Amino acid sequence: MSASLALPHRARRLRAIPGFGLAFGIALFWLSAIVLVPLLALLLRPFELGLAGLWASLAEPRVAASLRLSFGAALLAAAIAAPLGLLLAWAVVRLRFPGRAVLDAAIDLPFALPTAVAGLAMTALLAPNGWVGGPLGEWFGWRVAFTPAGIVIALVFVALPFTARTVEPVLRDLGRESEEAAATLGATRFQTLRRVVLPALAPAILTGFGLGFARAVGEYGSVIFIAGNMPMVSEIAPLLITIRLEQFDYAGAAAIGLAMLLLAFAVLLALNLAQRALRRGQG
Amino acid sequence: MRSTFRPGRRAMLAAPALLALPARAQGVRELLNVSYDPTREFYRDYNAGFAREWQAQHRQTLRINTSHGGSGRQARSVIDGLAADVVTLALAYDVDAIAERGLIARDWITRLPQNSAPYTSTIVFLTRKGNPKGLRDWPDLVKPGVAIITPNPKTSGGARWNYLAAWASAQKHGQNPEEFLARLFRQVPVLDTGARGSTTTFVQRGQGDVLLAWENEAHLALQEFGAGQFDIIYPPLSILAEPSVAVVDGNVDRRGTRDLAEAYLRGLYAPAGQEAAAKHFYRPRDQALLQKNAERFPTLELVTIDGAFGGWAEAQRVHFNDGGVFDRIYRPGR
Amino acid sequence: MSVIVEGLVRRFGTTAALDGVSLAVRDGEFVALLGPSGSGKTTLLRVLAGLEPQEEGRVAIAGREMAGVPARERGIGVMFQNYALFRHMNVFDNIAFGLSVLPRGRRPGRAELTARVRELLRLTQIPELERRWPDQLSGGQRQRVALARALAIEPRLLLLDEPFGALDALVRREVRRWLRGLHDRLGITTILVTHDQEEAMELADRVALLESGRIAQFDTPSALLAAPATPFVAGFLGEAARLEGQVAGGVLRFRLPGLPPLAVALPDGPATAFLRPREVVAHPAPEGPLIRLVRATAEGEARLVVELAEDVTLDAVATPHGAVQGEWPRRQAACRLEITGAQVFGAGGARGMAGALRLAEVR
Amino acid sequence: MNATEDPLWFRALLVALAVLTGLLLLALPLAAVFTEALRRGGEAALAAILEPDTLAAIRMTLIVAAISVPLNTVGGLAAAWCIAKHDFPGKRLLVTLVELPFSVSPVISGLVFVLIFGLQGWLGPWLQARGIQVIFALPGLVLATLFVTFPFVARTVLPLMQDQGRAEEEAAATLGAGGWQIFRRVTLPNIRWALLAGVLLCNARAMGEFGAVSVVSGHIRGQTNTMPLHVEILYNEYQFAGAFAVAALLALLGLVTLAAKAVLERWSGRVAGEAG
Repeated sequence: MSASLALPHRARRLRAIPGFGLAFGIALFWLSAIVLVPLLALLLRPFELGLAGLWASLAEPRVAASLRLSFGAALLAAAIAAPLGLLLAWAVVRLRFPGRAVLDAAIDLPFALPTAVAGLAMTALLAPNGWVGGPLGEWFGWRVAFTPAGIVIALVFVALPFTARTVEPVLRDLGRESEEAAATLGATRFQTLRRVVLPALAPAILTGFGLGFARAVGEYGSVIFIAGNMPMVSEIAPLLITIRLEQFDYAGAAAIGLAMLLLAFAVLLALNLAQRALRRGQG
Repeated sequence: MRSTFRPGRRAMLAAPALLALPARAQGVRELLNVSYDPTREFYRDYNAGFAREWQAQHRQTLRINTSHGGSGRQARSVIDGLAADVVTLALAYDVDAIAERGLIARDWITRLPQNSAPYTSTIVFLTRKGNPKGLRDWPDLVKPGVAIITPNPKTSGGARWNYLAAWASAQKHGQNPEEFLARLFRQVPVLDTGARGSTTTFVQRGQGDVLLAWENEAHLALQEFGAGQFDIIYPPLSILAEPSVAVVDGNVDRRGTRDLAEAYLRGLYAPAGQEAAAKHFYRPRDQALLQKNAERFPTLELVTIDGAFGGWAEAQRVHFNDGGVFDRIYRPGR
Repeated sequence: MSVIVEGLVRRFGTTAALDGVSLAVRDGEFVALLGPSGSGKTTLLRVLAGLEPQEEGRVAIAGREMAGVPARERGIGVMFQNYALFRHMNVFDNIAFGLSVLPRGRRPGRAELTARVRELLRLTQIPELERRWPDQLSGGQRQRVALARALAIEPRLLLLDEPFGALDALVRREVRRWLRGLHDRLGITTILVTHDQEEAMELADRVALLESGRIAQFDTPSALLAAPATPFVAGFLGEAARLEGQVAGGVLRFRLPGLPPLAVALPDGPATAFLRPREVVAHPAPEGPLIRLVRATAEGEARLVVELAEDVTLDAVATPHGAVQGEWPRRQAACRLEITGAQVFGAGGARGMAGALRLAEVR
Repeated sequence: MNATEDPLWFRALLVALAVLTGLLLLALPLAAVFTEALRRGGEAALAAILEPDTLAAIRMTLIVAAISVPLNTVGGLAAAWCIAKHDFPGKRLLVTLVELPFSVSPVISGLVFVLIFGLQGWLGPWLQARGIQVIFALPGLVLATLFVTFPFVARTVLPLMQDQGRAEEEAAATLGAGGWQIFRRVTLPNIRWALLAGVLLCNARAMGEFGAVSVVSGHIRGQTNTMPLHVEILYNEYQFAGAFAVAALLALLGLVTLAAKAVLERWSGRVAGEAG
């Protein structure tokens, strides 16, 4: 496990900072043992079904519906969490008000709170007889728990720290000079925000959106209590994986897992490309 | 730097040691019973009695571990290597699934009396106090405005019994059973993954007008949440639910626990086991005991899975497998 | 300690940062690597330090081949561009670092280590800074700490990467003198990277001028100025202006009007001349190119910018003996230009010195 | 008024919105947990926590975290060190792979280990023949937790490491320091607060993971249950107060983590600020 592993062609290449071989060995071993080999199993298992079988297993309307729901809800949740995250980041970085430090710390709460606990709490709150669900139902006739809306709310909770925490450092870094420059050039405050601040933050917002989406799309613990789990309506893809597992359909379960992984990758890749285009447009 | 890390490292090593249980005494034998959700309370009672008796007879301390969860998930865990000595699951189908992988002898169902089901149950309605919607029989459930709570038959054994009971009733009333079930499931607002989840949704979250539940779950809900809030309604016809028990041959032979496992299951048929079952609202096989508790276990017409559906394998294939009737119910466009 | 570099190549992707560099530095010499940004001078320094791999060519330091020898084993003192002080260590610990990572057998004891660090603090004239943290230091102080740290390992070769970049002009001059004095005292072979020619000329025994990954010329400062080997060297040094012209019969005539012809020993054909401001003298005249800007210098002479044509200007000096003292030189006045000397390169790269044409030679 | 200052009403609106978001999305669920936990009084909550099965779950959670967090710290640091301080082919790929577990559903994270170590998987039969239990035992719980918490340390440390550049490490190398010496004496001190914050987050997630662990746990009462799984079990036993009591304990751990992280950040900020 030395540098030769990484560089088969140049056995003894000189490195500026020593210690690469050992560290790279550890990193590679750790990565392979914990991530790569397990995911390889996920990659290979579905093909036991054969390509046609794999396709049939994924083309089933319920699977398609659950994938649509999982990805749709996650995208929507990330889209809601992005402006909320921007708002929180802005408040924490730019505004001074009592309780700012508490709000700052609270942003990480969904990171630290176990997802099952979050799910239970959300359900307790949003159920038709809960603190929030009750008034919502009584006053507006809205039902949130056990509907896709409940899923989206749970996912917003999960995605929020990702969107807020990616924007925050960039905002902190941005400083006020460019805004001041814009002001001296005669821009109104709104023009400054729209044409100077927002574009500067856009890549970070996009990154946060992507991370929040990635985290939300696979979420299980906090969603399962509140989802309602109705086939074709509020059944998320991870639940379908468990359902398949319970029918002893390992390959089918892995197939959905693989599909989720690939779809998530495609979305993240698209975001990455969009971000690169965004940066290029600015550079 | 160095000085700040050291105590941390020590504390980290110390923490688990602090909580560690004392080393297990010698001569302790262990048994793992992998069961499904609603049996927790029952087996906690039964385990205590059985361990006492075993201790008295064999001078061995027993430590009986239990694992509870959805019946299907539990069967899957055993298939994947959970080292269960006995399984006590909701359906014969789940035990069959384990047997198919060679961990249990194929003829398991005949190895113990009465289809290897030492206690039975049935499916009943749990309604709000006073049964405000007037639900007496299965056809009442699909009246407009009735919200039904039942778990997902794909993930819950109990839900499959619910489903089949409804099917049998529709057949008896001369309705198209598939249409009846489609209507019924359209009135289900929440489809939990397990029987316990459904009970919580109905009782705790106040969802729905009626919960389709195991008889024992309904009684337990009354006991836990106050008898004044709910009524148990017995429909004229329901299904005989036979939760199956079996020794996991592959594991007991490896672990040397066959004697213990077999005694454990046989004990379920013994008076103590039957009484514990009755106490926890499972219908005992012992007819005398059943008569004695007639008030708790009213007589009703019960169809059997073998009689009405041609056995579990067939029922599973027709109704619950991917592409089966249950999936058709949720086809878009209906 | 001598440094020999031969045919060194280092590529980043497809661009070659070093494209066949050869250089021989003598023991105890102070050499400057001078060049515009991107010419490869820092890369060369990093290869010498062992921070970049050498892909082709060889490096030998004190006769020892350096290929495959990692930085930590080279015993070369490096002063980094922004000093790279360890921000979490105070000045003392920064300087002591090199000694404290020696193999156990050679590692000095606490008392000896303290003594050595104190000595270095004295040498670099910052004993009072011993307990300060890097971010409490001024640029000049940081530089001294960085130097003391590099000297702590008793290097046989000292590499300095733009060491004066972060200093203001006044401090710069002072620190430069001090550094050269220190070098003369310690006698450590020193290689300095800089883009500032004044710095290179003042500090170094010899200057290597780099142009896009190659050494254009390696010589003493005076030789570089007197005899630049290539048009690039001539253009880079001494703020020279570049002018195109034609040689015919030993006479160079410029393409632009207003400039007198020059005598040059080059064959006929196109040629490029590099004129330093000091070599162009403006005399008052009734007509001719106009003076656009006038700037007085501390040396008492007047520097001019003369407009030769639309958007083409040339730096020049004014004759102090104007026709009307006090009025000359002034903006918008016409002048006559005299050229006292120039570096001229012919079409093939042949170099010729040029001088003013004596009247007799004008045909 | 400053040129870049928004009008007061606008700032007040923003603050109100931010605080409202914080209250609704963040504080309310937390409040719900604690209210439910204390519904039957503090003593009932305490009794639920002191129950032997709960204690066993707490013990299991601590053991799993105590094993997986240090492992992920070492691995994460090694990866971050390679990425930030060295050049090698496939570096971008390594960065992506390190982040990969973030985008993998927890259920899948558990599933992959079942696919490998399960009796129907690649290694299951071989392991069982040798009496080695991986899933449905501690190793499985640790593996699933490792997978889920994999990116935390690397991701918290990496930006800072990249930001700090390599100059100090290169300087140390020219001064004769070896790889380990550079790492321990130059890199590590520079990132220690970020590292600690990463470790804390990693720990919080390790203790709170539900989905992945649920798949590989086997749910043996008193043996392979971690705290989040025990919450579910208690909940399913209609012991709502007990379930929320354990949940509150978990939430409390999370809050302590956050507080510690906030203090760390403030502290490191002050240290840097003082020096500068």
